[in-house]
Amino acid sequence: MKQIVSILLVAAIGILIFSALYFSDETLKFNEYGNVNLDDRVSEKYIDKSVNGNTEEIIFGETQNAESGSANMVTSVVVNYRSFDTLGEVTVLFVSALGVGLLLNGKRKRKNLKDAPNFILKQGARIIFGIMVVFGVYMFIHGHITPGGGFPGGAIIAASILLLYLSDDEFRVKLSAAKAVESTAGSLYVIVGLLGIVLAGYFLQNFLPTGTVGEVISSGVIPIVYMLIGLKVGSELSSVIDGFLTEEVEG
Amino acid sequence: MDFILSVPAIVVGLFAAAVLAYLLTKANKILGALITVLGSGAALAAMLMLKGDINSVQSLGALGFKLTDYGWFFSVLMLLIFFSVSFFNLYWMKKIIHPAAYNFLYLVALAGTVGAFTAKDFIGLFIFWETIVWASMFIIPFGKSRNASVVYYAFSAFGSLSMLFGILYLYSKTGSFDIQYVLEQASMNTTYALVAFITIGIAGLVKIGVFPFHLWLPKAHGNAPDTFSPILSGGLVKAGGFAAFLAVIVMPSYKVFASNALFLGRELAMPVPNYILVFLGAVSIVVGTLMAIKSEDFKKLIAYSSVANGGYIIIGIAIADSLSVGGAFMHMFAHALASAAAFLSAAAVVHRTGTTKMSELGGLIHRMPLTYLVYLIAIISMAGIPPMSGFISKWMLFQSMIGKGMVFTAAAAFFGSIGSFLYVFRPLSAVFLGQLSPKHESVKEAPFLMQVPMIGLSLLTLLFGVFPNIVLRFISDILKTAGLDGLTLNGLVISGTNGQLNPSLVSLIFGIGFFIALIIFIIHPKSRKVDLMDTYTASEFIYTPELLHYSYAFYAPFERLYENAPSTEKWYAALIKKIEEAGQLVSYTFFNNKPRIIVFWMVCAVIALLWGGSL
Amino acid sequence: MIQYFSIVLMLVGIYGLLSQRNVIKLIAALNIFEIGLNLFIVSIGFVKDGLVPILTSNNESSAMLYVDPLPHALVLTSIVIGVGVTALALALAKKMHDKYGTYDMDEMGGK
Amino acid sequence: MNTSFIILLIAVPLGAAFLSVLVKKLGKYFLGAAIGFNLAASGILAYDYVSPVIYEIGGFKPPYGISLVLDEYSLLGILLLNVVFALIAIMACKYIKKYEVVLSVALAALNGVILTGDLFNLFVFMEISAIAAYILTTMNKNIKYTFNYLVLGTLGSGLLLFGIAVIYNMFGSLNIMDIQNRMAIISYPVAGALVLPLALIFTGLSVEAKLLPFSGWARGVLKDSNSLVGTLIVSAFSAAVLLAFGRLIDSLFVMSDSLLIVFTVVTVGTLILAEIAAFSKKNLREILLFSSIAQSGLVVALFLQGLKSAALLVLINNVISKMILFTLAAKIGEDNGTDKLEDLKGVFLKNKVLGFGFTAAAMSLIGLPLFFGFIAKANVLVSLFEANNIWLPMVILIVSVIEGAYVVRMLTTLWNTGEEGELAKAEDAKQYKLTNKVRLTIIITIAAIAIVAAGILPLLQMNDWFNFDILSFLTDGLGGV
Repeated sequence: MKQIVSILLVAAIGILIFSALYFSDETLKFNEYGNVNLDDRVSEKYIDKSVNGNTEEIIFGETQNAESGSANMVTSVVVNYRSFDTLGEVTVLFVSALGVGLLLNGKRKRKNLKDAPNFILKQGARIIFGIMVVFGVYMFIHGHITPGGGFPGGAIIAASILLLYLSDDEFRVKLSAAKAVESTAGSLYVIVGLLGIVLAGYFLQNFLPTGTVGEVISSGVIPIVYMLIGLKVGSELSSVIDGFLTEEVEG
Repeated sequence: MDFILSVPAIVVGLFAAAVLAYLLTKANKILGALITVLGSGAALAAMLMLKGDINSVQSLGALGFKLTDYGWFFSVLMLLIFFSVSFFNLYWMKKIIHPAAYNFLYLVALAGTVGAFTAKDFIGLFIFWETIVWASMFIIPFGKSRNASVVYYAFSAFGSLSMLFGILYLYSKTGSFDIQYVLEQASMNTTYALVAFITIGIAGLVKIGVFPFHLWLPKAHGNAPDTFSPILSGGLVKAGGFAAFLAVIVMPSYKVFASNALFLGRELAMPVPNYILVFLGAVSIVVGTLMAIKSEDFKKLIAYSSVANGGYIIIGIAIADSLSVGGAFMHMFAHALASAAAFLSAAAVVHRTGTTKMSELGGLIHRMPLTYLVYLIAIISMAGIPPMSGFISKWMLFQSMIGKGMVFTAAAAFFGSIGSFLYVFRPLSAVFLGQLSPKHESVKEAPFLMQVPMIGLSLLTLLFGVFPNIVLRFISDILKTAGLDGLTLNGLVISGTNGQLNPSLVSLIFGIGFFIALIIFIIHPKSRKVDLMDTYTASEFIYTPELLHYSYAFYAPFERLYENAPSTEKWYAALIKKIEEAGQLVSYTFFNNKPRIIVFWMVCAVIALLWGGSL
Repeated sequence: MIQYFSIVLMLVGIYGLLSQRNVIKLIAALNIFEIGLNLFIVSIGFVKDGLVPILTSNNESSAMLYVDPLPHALVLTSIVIGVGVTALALALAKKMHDKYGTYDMDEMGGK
Repeated sequence: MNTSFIILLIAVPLGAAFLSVLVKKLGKYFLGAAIGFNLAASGILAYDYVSPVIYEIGGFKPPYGISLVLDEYSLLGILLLNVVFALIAIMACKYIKKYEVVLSVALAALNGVILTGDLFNLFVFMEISAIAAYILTTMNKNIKYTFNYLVLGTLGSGLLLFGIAVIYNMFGSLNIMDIQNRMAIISYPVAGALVLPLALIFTGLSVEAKLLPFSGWARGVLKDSNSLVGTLIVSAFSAAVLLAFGRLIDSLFVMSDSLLIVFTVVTVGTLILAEIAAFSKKNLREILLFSSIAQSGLVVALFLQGLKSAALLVLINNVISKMILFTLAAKIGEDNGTDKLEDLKGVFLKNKVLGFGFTAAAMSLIGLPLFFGFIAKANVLVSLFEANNIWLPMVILIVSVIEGAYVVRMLTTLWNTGEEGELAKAEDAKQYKLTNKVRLTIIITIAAIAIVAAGILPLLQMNDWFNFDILSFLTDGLGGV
C-alpha cells in the first residue's frame, strides 16, 4: 500500500515535471539537452574571459594577464568568478566536519576490523598512500590547467588516509593536527579574500599577476586558493573518516 | 483653550496617574489605591468643568480629540462610575494578587475610556478602545477565574477587530479617519454605510453584551475582582452603547437604510438592519432575564440582568426616534448607576462575608442595613419601578415601542421587566432577608468609605428618578445635534407618543404610599424573631444551614424548564472544542517525526503547486 | 536522454524518501536524489558538439565551441554540500543507533 | 561609505570561525568579536547609507561575478538580524560552549542569505545556515528530530536548487537583478513557463521558512529546544529566510494568476491552520512555535500581495517579540522542568520584570494598541485595503481573535495562580523558579521598552503612521542622521 501510494505520487510529480520541462506549449521554453546557445548565458564571458571588457580571443599558452589566468574554465569560474560560492562550499564542509566532530565526540578509540590486517597489507598500503598523496597534491596544484582542483585533490588525500585506516587497525590521524591544518587553510582563504580588498579593491579579487594562460605558475591566486582548499578538504574529510571508524571509549 | 484643562490633558494625566499609582502601590498599597480615587475624582471634576468646551478640538501628536456632547455625556458617566468604585479599591488591596498592576490598569482603563469617547478620529477611538480591553483583560483574572479573561478577550477582540475592519475599510474609501467626516461620507453610499453599520455595530453589540455575544458578561462580570465588576457592568459595557449610537444615529444609517428600498421590510416599522438590532435586543432581554432567574451566584445574576438591560439600550438606539434614543441614553445612565450600586453592594457583602453564593448568605439586613438599602434602590431602578431613574428610561422606551406598534418587542420588554422582579427579588431575599446564617453573626456594616459611593449612587438614582429632566435636557441637546428631534420636556413633565409623565408627581404618590406602609409597619405588632438553626425535624437537629436557607431551590419549578433549552454557552463550547480538535489534527497530520510522512505532504504540496499553478 | 534519466533518478530518490523508514536507506535516497539533481545541472550546461571547457594545446582558442562551464562549477559546489550533509546525516544516524539501538525511524518511538 | 563593510559582515564571522578552531580556548572571544564587529558594521552601513550599493565580489561586475546587494531592504535585514543574533547570543550564552564556531558560521551565512544578489549563492548560504541549524539542534535531547529536519531540509534545498537550475537554463543567468531584467525585456508572457521553477523555489524556501505543509520538522526540533537554539531558529533564521523569500518574490516571481492563487492558499492556509494548532496546544514552546509558523505564513502572503513594507513590519514585530517570548519560554521550561501552561500558574510572580517583558512581547505579537504590533497590524490592513483586498483582512482579523485567545490564556495563566473559581493568591506560586540573570533581565527590559516605545512614538509623531513605509524611513530617517 505504502509503495503503491509512493509510486503514484512519484509518477504524478514526474509527469508534472516532465510536462512542464519538455512538453510545455509556452513561448518561453526550457532549453533541451544540448540545445543551448551560450550567447544567451553569462558563461559566454567566462569562456572568453571578457567580463571586464577584454575583447581579444584567449589563446592557450599565449595570452597574458587575462582577467582570469586559468586555462581550465571551470576552475576560473570556481576560484575567480564565483569564488565566493567556493568559500561558502568550503564552509559547508568545514561546518559539517565540525558537526560530525561534535556528535561523535568524547574519548575515542579505533574500531576493531573484522580481519586483522597483515604486514603486507600494511606496508603495501603505505606505499600506495604516498603515491595517492602525491597525486592529490598534483590535482590541486594543476587545478587551473587540467581537470581537477582543490576538492578532488583533497578528496584523494582523504581517500589515502582512509586507505591507511582500512589497512591498519591502529592508525589514527592526529585530530589536532587535522584541525590545525583545516583551520589555518580556512583562515588563509579568508585572508586571501581580505588581501583582495586591501591590494585590489574587492573581496577575493585576484591581486597577483595572472601570467600566461596554460602555465603552471600562472593565474594569480588560483593555485594558492586551490592548495588551501585541497589541504582543508583533505584534513576535514580525514577527521570525518576518523569519526566514523572509531568508537567512544566508555568512561 | 489652554492645555492644562483639556481632554488630552485628562487622558495624559490619567496615564501619568496610572504610572504613579503603580509606583506608589509598590511602596504603600493604600497610598496607591488613594491615587485611583484622586485621579478619577480629579478627572471627573475636570470633565465637568469642560462642559462649556463641548465641540472643542485638541490634538496630542497624531491623535485628535474632539469633545462632542454625547462624548461628554459618556465620559462623565464613566468617570462617575470609576470614581465611585475607586473608593472600594482602598479595601481591596490585600485581596488582589497584583495590587500595583490593578491600580495601574484601573487608571489605564479609565484613560482609555475617556480617550475613546472623546477621540476625534476613528483610529484614536480604536486605540483607546483596545486599551480598555487589554487593561481590563488583565484585571479580570485577579478575580476568581482565569478562563473568564480569555473569554472576555476573545469576544472583545471579535468586536474591536470588526470595528478595525470597518474603520480601515472606510479609511481606504474616504481617505480619512475623522469620525464626523467618515460617517458623513459613509452615509452617502449605501455599501459604506452598511459596512460601517455592521462592523461598528458588531463592536457595540459585543461590548454591550447583546445576544449572541452576551456570554462574556456573566463570565467576566461574575468572576472579575469584586471592585471591577461594577466598572465592567456599570461602565465599560456602556461603551457598546456608544458604538451603537455612532453606527446608527451619528452616521445616520437609519436614514440611509430608510431611503433605500432594499432595506425596507414590508411590514416593519423600520429598515431591516435596524429591525435586526431590535430583534437581537429583544432576544437578549428574554435570554438575559431567563438566565438571571436561574443564576445561583449573586454577581452572575446582576451580569445577566446587564445583558437584559443591554437589550433595552440596543432596542432604543435601533428604533432611532428621539423618544427611543433618549430613552436609551437615559437607560444607560440609569442602569450604569443602578448596576454599579448593585455590584458595589455585592462587593460590600463580599468584603464582610467573603462569598457571593446566595445559599450561604441571608439575613444581612440586620447587620448591613445600609447596604441593603442601596441594593434595594438599585434593583428597583433596574426593574424600572418608580420613583427610580430606571423607571423613566423604561417608560420612554415603552412609549416609543408602543408608538411604533412593535407589539412583540414590547412584549419581550415587558417580559423582561416582569422577569426582573423575579430575579432581583431573589438576591434581595436570599442575601438580605430571611434568617442570618450563624457564620455571619459578627458581620458589620460596610466601612464608611465604602458607604460614600454607595449612598452617592443611590441618591443620584433617586434624584434622577424624581427630576429626570436634569439629564433629559442634556440628552435632548445630544439628540438635536445628532439630527433627531429633541424631547418634549415641560418643566417636570416628559411627553411621550401617547401620554405624558410627571415623574415628580409619580414619586410623590409613591412616597405617600411608602410612608403609609411604613406607618403600618411600625404600628403593627412585631413577629417573633427565629434563629435560622432554631428548628428540628423528626427529633433531629439539622446542622447544614444551606438546606434551611430561605432561597434554597428558590425557583426550582422554573429551573426544570431550562434543562432542555438551547444554550449559547454550549454552542460556543462546542465551537472551541472543534477548533482545538482541528488544531490537534493539524499538529498530528503535518508534524510527524517520521520523515516519510512529511515528505509525503511535501510531495503532495509540490504536486498541488505544479498542477494548480499550471491550470 | 541523460537529462530524462537524471530526473528519473531524482524521482527514485523521492520514492525512497517516501517509502523507506530505515535511516541509512533514507540517507541513500537523499544521495540518489542529489546525484540525479547534480546530473541534471550538469546536463543543462551541455552544448551539442561542445568541447570540454579547458584550453589545452589542442583546443587553444576561446573562440571554439565549449560547453557551458558554469553548471560544472555549480555542481562542484552542490556535490561538496551533498558530501557535507551526508557526513552529518551519517554521524546522526550513528548517534541515533547508539541511543535507540535501531536504524528504523518507526521503532524509535515518540510522538 | 566604505563598501567593504558589506562583505566584512560575512567574511569576519567566517574568519573568526576558522580561527577559533585553531585556538579553541579563544573561541568565545572570536565569536564575541565577530558579533560585535557585525553590530558595529551594520550600524556604520546604516549610518552612512545613501543609496543602494552593489558590491562586486572578486571585482567582477554583475551579472558575471557574485554580487552583494545593500539596499534599504537588506540594510533593514542585516540590522535586524545582527541585533537579534547578538541579543540571543548574550542571553543564552551559557549554551554556547562548544558551539561557538557553528554560531559564527551561522551568523555569516544568515548575513549572506540577506545580502546576496545571486541565486546560487543564496542556495549556498541557505545550505550553510541550514547545516548550522542541524548541528545546533543536536543540542536537544532527542536527535531523531534533527534527522527529520535534515532530511526535509536537504530535500527542500535540493528542490530549490532544481528550480534555480531551471531558471538558469531559461534565462542564462544567476544574478537576481539580471534575471529580472531579462524577464522584463521578453515581450511575450513568461508566467506560464515559470510555474515549475517558481513552485520549486517556493517549496525549497518554504521548508526553511516553516510554511505548512513543509514545516513538519519544526515541532519536534523546537518543542524542547533551549533558549539558544529555539530562539535562533524562530527569530534569526526565520527572519533571514523570510527576507530572502521576500526578495525573490519581489524580483523573480512573475506568477500566473493560478500560481498566485495556489501560493496564497498555501500561505494563508499556513496562517489559519498554524494558529488553530497553536490554539490547541498547552505547552509554551509549542504554542510559540506554531504561532511562529503562522506569522511566517502571513509574512509570505503579504510579500505575495506585493506589500513589502507591511510584510517587513510584521516580520520585525514577530522576530523581536518571538525572541523575547521564546527565550523566556525556554527559560521557564528549563527552570521548572516543564513548560506546560497548567503547571506554571503564576510563575511570573517569581520574577515580575521578566514577566513584564514577556507580556509586552506577547501583546505586541497580537497587535494590541500602544505596542509595536499594532502599528504593524494597522499597516498591513491599510495597505491591503488600499490594494482593494477585502478577504485577506477578514482572514487576518478572524485569525487574530484565535491568536489573541491563546496568547491571553498564556498571559493570564502565567501571571495568576489559583484554580478556576478561586481567588488568585500570591502564596501559591512558591514552588516555581524563575532565576534572575542580569544580562537576560537587562536585554528583555530594553527590548520590551523598545516595543512599547515603537508602539507609542509613531502615534505621537507621525500623522500617517498607518501608512508607514519602513524602507523609505530607513533612508530618510537613518541615512539623513
